[in-house]
Amino acid sequence: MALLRHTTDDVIERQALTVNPAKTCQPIGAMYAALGIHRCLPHSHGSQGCCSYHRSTLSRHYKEPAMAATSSFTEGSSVFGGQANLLQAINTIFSVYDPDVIAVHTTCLSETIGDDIPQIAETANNKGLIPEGKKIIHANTPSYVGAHTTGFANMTKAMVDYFATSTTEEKVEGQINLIPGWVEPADMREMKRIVKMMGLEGITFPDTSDVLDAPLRAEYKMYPDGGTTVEQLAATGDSSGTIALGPVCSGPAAEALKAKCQVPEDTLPLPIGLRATDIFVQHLRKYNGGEVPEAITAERGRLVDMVSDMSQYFYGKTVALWGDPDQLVSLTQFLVDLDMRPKYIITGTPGKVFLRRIAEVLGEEDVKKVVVKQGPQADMFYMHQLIKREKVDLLIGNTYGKYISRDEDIPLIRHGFPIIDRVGHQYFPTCGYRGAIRLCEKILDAFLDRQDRDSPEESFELTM
Amino acid sequence: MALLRHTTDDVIERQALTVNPAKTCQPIGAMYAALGIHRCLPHSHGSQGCCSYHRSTLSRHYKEPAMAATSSFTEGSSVFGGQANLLQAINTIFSVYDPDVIAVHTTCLSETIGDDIPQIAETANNKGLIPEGKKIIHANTPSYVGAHTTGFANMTKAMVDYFATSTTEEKVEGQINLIPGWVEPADMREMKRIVKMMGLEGITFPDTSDVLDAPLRAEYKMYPDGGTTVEQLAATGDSSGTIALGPVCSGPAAEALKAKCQVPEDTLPLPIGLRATDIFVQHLRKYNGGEVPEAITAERGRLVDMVSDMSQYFYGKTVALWGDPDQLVSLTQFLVDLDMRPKYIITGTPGKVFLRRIAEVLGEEDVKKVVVKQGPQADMFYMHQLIKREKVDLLIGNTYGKYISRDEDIPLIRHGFPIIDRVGHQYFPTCGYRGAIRLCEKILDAFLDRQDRDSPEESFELTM
Amino acid sequence: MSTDRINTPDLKTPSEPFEVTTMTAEQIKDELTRQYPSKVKRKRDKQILLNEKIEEADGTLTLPVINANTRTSPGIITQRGCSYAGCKGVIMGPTRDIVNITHGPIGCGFYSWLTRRNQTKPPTDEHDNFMPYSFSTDMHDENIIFGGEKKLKAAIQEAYDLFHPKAIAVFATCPVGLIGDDVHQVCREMKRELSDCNVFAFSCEGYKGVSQSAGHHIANNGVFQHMVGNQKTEPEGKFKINLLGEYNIGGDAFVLEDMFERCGITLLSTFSGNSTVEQFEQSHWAQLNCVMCHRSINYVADMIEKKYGAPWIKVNFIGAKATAKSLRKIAEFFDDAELTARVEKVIEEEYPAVRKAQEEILPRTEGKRAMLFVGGSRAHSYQELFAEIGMKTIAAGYEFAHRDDYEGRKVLPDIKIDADSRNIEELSVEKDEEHFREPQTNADIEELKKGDFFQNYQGMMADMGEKAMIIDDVSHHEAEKLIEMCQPDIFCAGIKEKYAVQKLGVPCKQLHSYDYGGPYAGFQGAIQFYQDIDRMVNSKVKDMIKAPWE
Amino acid sequence: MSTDRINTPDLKTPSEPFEVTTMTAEQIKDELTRQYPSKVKRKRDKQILLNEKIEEADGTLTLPVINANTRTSPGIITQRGCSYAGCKGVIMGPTRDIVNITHGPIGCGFYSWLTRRNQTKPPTDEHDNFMPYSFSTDMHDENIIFGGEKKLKAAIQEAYDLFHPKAIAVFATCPVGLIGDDVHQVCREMKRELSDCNVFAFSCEGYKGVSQSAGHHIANNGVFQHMVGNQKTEPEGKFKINLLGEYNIGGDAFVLEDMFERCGITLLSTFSGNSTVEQFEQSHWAQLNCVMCHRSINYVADMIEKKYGAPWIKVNFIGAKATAKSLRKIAEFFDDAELTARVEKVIEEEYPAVRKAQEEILPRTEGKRAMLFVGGSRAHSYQELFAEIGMKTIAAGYEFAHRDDYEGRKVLPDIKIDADSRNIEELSVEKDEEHFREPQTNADIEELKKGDFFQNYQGMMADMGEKAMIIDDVSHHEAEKLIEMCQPDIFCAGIKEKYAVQKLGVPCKQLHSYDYGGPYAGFQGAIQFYQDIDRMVNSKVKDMIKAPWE
Repeated sequence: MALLRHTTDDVIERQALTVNPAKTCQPIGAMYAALGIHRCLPHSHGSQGCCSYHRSTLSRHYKEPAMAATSSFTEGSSVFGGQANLLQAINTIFSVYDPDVIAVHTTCLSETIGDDIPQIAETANNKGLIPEGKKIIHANTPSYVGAHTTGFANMTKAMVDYFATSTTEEKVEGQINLIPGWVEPADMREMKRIVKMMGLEGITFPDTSDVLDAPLRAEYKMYPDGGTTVEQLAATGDSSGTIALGPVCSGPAAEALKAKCQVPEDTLPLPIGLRATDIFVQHLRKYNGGEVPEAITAERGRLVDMVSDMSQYFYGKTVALWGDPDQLVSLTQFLVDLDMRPKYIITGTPGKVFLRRIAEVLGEEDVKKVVVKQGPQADMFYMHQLIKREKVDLLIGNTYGKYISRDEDIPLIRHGFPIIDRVGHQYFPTCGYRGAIRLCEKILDAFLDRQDRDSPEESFELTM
Repeated sequence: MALLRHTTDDVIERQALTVNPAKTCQPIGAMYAALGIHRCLPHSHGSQGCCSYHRSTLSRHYKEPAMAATSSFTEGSSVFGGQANLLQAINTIFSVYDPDVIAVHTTCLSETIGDDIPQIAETANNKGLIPEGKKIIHANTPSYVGAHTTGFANMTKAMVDYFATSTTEEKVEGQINLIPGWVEPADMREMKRIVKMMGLEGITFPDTSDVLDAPLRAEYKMYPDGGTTVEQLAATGDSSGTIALGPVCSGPAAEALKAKCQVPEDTLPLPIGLRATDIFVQHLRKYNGGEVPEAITAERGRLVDMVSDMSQYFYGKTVALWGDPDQLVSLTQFLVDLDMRPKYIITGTPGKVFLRRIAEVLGEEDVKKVVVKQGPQADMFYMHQLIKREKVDLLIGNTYGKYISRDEDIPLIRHGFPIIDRVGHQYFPTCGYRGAIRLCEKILDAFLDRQDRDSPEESFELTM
Repeated sequence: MSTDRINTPDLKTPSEPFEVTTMTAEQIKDELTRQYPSKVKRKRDKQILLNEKIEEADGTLTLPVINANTRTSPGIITQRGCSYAGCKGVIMGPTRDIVNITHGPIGCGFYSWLTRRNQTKPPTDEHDNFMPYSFSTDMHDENIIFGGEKKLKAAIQEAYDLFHPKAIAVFATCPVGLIGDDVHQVCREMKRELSDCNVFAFSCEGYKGVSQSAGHHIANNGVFQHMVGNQKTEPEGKFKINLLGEYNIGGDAFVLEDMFERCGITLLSTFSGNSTVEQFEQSHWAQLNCVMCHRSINYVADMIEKKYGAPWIKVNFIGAKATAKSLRKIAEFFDDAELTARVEKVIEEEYPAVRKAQEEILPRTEGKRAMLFVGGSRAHSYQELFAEIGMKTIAAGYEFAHRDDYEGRKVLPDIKIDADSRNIEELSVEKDEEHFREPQTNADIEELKKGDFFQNYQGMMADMGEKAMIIDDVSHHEAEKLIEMCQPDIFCAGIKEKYAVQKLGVPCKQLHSYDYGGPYAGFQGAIQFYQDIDRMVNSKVKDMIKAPWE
Repeated sequence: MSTDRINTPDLKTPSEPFEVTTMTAEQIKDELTRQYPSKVKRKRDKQILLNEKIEEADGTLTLPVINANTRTSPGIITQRGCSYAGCKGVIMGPTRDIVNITHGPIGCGFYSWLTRRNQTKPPTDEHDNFMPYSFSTDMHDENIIFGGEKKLKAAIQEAYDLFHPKAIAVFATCPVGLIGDDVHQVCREMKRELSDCNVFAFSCEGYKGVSQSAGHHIANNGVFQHMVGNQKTEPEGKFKINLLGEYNIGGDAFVLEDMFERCGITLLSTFSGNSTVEQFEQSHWAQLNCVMCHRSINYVADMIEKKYGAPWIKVNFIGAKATAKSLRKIAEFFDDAELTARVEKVIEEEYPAVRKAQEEILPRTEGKRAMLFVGGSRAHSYQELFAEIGMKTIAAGYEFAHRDDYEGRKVLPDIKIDADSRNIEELSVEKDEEHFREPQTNADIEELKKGDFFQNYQGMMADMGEKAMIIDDVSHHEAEKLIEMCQPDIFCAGIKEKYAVQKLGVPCKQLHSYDYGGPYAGFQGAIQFYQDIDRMVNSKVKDMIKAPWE
């Protein structure tokens, strides 16, 4: 039997149909980013369903409330435009939910209609619907452009556009901006820890740690303790530099900040794996006088130690991976460093730059042996077809990979978004050196579990 | 087929034969404890094989060098006693390996002979074999008494006996002693982190963090950066109090310190799981004015959150667990708190107190439904026989459980000593609230992986 | 009637009034809406009621009027989804052999991919099952600008070439309506072109109607138009029924299928749990339609009755007692001694285990208090299950129901359709002269018609306790306040509410997804539910929430 | 001899002198022992040699004398284990159908439990396999004080009652000898009592001898006394051999078993990889004994020859070339055309893959440098494998070998037994008049005897490069210094050394456990080894060790 019984190895060229996508749409990214502002309520300007779907997906992934409001478009709004809905929403939201910020993102509907959010916000302001000190920000996130990653990037950039302010000529020494990109709360916490260990004052935005991994304390905080405050967002304009992790999700905000407030920026790979974390730490050295504390070097050394000790189990193993470009590039680099062989690399997020970045990581020779694909037909159906043609040892991707995992009997390491059938990703980072140790542990567990399961009895191993 | 094909459900009463032990012998515990002193070389006073076996086992578990010297007894030494060997060893060790401390433990051989270590050390001193400022300490660890845990406890106590000094009437406020017991380096690091977060100055002994999880840095440090220094051990006598985690492994040292230096002590359960960690934090409050920082309460809340979110997957699941008493008591408590059902609880470490402690944790009613056994015939063979009679959903114990796991198709969570077929235990704590989250993650992974594997196709779940 | 029918007693049907420690029901109600802007407050005041039932002299109940199925105020954090979700996700989702192509940007297709737990069990490996797949045209800006019809056509062709399905359905998402893609025309063309594949479309753009309920209606119309009646020869079976409004969440349908089989009842089709195109196509041959979720599907029952003649009854297989009652009602319709005997035998076989479970669990659950805010029928039907283990429902409401679901079908003539729902098509159905059959039963059909045997749904409020709180389209704000003030032992809702509720220390049972558990239908399902609730309301986690230093 | 025999060329047999960047070999040697106390230094100076080979006029080599098999100085961190480890762990461990009871405190039984990777493959589910079990008397203080014989007896009885094995072996640990338990007497009694179970004991207390080598001897004596010869009828097979000193680490024996079978050679027994009691009992029927690990077992070969007549040859199945050579040597012994043809056919089938692997890997491994410090034969035999992929062994030594393992059997008459080894029993063996047979072969046996065909082992040093460093019983200190000074590309040792070596950035290959890999024997094993070494010496991890800021 097979769960995906209609998937065969007969690959036909498709132009129009996407089957089992390796991406989703912009607004959910904007919503996730907005949750990383302290006391911010994301607002979906469109039909109710969008907001419901995004909240559900975020809740399934984080096992946390994901609060957001919606303009609840009806047929009328879609004919006459959503201004009335948004004005009413603003009024209700400030009355009932009292956020510091409403972060409005659009949907395919309001974009097709052509609603002008800044103009509506202006109207709201003129009508006195925005209480003193409260803010409305927005990002245009048409679902028919880019992918969920784009929406995240757009809302992150909106934070700069609306808040960043350069107050002095001199930048604040030792203060840097950290744009972590679309990673888990635990990853953001880990990056902040590293910045702090490097002796730097970091302003991290967006920051979903302590928001989407909130404790259970028998009280419900609509706005948990975490998130970047409006004051911090304003102060980003005075930082000595910006470190943007992941060009797709964090690049636009860093560039906007450079253009708006002349904050120099470095857009780096997401610090997943040893080399990408090295690059991250190296760039932090630009701001702290070059010192790397022994504790960081020791963490790095523990990672190298583990890789060295267990290298035989990594060597030569083939991997199919899918997800978002920023993650995939760093993951691929790390797998290569582990002497593993990425074989199929798939992202639904469109953008040819991805192909170039992967080629850089793999090298001219090796990239030829790998199928790398982006865009609408770079979907999980296609990847599964490739696997049917030639198997791999490991899958790395989101929960939807579990169908392929079971059908093909290939272990799956859940990474990326969404992960809705396991917990742990919220709490334990995969970024940084410690995160890389966790990734190694997961990869090893996958392979060693298989070995324990499949080895003939006479070669069942006690020690590994 | 079956790996353990001779294990049947036909339990016969045994008096003499131990099959597949759930313990090992004292000296390895003494060796592990001694590695937790900075610049200390453990020394095995006995035959070469003991030392070789202990080092091998520790190295397999930690994937790290475990350095120790041996008196290399031959037939001659076993007739004439080991004094000459030990004297020569002391001379060679200080010349070649230059430790600050030699920590001598005995073996069944030297104990049967009756070698008097303090007297031999005295002789060495008189002969000028002990360089200025260097120390020899010892613990009697006859293999035929107690178990590996006993050896750990004895060597830990020796640290008090040899080093602890009370220099003033007044104890140092805010300085406490932390005796972590036989746990992983990562656990010791985690406990120290909690003590520090509570605003206390902790002297942790023994402390194998940064010793048995040392980084790979292309240099070999015979004595890595970690371990409790001799100065710190001396200072334990001036601390305001001692928190000893686990009565079996840490109790004797705490009592000795109380007797010798009048340091008040609390012997607590190992902080595995929520309640045991609560007790740990509660006792730390005695020394810091009662304050618990928000960050700790938040970590606790994250654990509760995870348990609450996933409780359906824990509920009612049965567990067989084996290992060391201190771990088993806290683990059992945690499993009960997760609404799981410990069913067989086995330790080779002798001592009837264990039965009472487990009964306290389970409650009068529930303990009747559980098989709890300690001592020589409380072995993994017996446990396996019980499982053959009535299956459980989960195994928690050391690597040797993998044979049962495969034969009975029951998932195994590796916990305890030794774990020689997976990595991760060195790096990620299971103590403290964060450690409990890791335990939960592992338990859930085990159950959810099974569900994904075994569910009929029509009820294969995307979301869990 | 068999005289030895097994008794299905109420273990406890609590009807005590709504009670909280320090506040009156009225005070609580006021508190819920205090913070709203006045316009919103006015609206919500018509949607939040205390269940004040007035029994008239003739024994009929007069219930407060609830303002259900109206649009949610913008800015309110609501449980509701959209028309697309109701059409593609709820109604069309559970049918395994249709390739469902979402025409729009990728999101809608992605989010509705496998998230509803409609289980399906193809009889063999060779049978189609497209449910684990997500198909989309993944519209990009150029499709929005230049129109998406060409891409849709190509996508249908590609789906056909890849899978050769029996049917392909197309779902229009928000921008599709706006840019004017004629999805129906495209489908007609492709149906013609492909010849051996039924192709049809749904104009279920997310902005249609006020909730997913609009989508249910659109979907059911489509099912009725494009599939029902296509099978021209009568299937086997002495007692043939359809089950309407059962979506096989967590395997509920499997339990019911088994139960019907053991009773000797032929289930021609389920709309749409574990369903197939073939089932829909033959469904008009049923003698009786049994409606589970009144909200999502009652119009299909009406249309079938009008066109083909089979009458419909309301059934409920949530709750052991309700299950027994519903089975007996079906037997009563057919009025066949053998059938009645078999139904009683099944009840007799199943009920002892139910009672045993109730008796074991009741001491731990009795008197505990539940709140249910979900769906268009579950918030009502699950109250029975709670009652069976002695639990009281102190507040309840639907997410996307209409007045009749609260107040009963007697209010149907009074319901005014507002602007937001007006554009949802009402099919005009006529009698099918060829296939129309008078009700096929031994029973005196006219006699049955006199009573409330057919088409009888009393609604939620009649069954609830005095002054229990009834809230339509509950908002997050209201739910949070309600929990804080009333401290229920369990709160039933969906994934969006779950973790917020649990942050308050109250377990939240998802009644959309069953928290990935179930089945909860029928007798075995009832036992499963008792156990799950027992686990939740008695979990040790409650005792761990407060740190000892707090 | 077949003329079309496949050629097995040396791809590269490096014999360049030991070389390091800045220091001479002599300087390095001095550096190793500089820190030792003078007495220790004096001793070590006789155990650390530069391989200065003097070729005499007659072509024979004169080698430096090494002071092997002497006790390790107390306090030295050594690789060595004990007699128990050698007896129970190494020799007796791999036999699956003996219940091996460790008589002593729990530790020894625990540590020797499954840690050596001796694989075993019972032919059916019904066959005994006790290898995954650890049996111990778990002696406690009262047993030490009052004696443990009673407990041992009870333990044997319990083992018998539980498992009904063919044989039970008892291993004495350190305190047993001291307290005077007569394990042999207990076993004799129990053997009598149980009647259908062979029960015997080993006085392998850990303090016996200077290393595990003593234990090998004790074990082999026991095997010879208690099992060899018990099978009184001759087994089938035209060309019957025993393989001595092969312990089936990582499945090596499986590869060899398969190879022999394909050659038409009957392997009567392996001492003791994948072995059984039955194999040992019939082993005296072999026509030829083939010795793999000379160190651990050459005396068994001697004893069998003396008692039963079969001669022995040294073989080596580590390395493809050595494997071919050893197979041909066996064929040469039997001198049978068909056998020779089959041997050549097997070589012909296997060698192309070997050569292909060599050619592929050699460019990546050529010129790289290895150090081997392990075992009593592996440090020698694995040099061949390294040479086959162009790698040089620049330093090597054994953990528990004797002089003959370094210098060759010609020094046997000169070896002095010191006090530490004197008490290891040398069995006095006599010709078994009933079963003794002259060598069973077509070959001219007298001719063969004239050359170095039989009993020929030249030792490690003859094969090593000039001035290569030879170190017996290397200490941790020396190993560390050596690595720091010479920066080899790979270091071969055991688990105790592995992680210290790797901390220095040099990969360490375990040659006891094969790092849980293998098999490495025979042709397929050679390929596996090439690949594993390629992986290790070319791993990317090397490039990651230094942080960019270091």
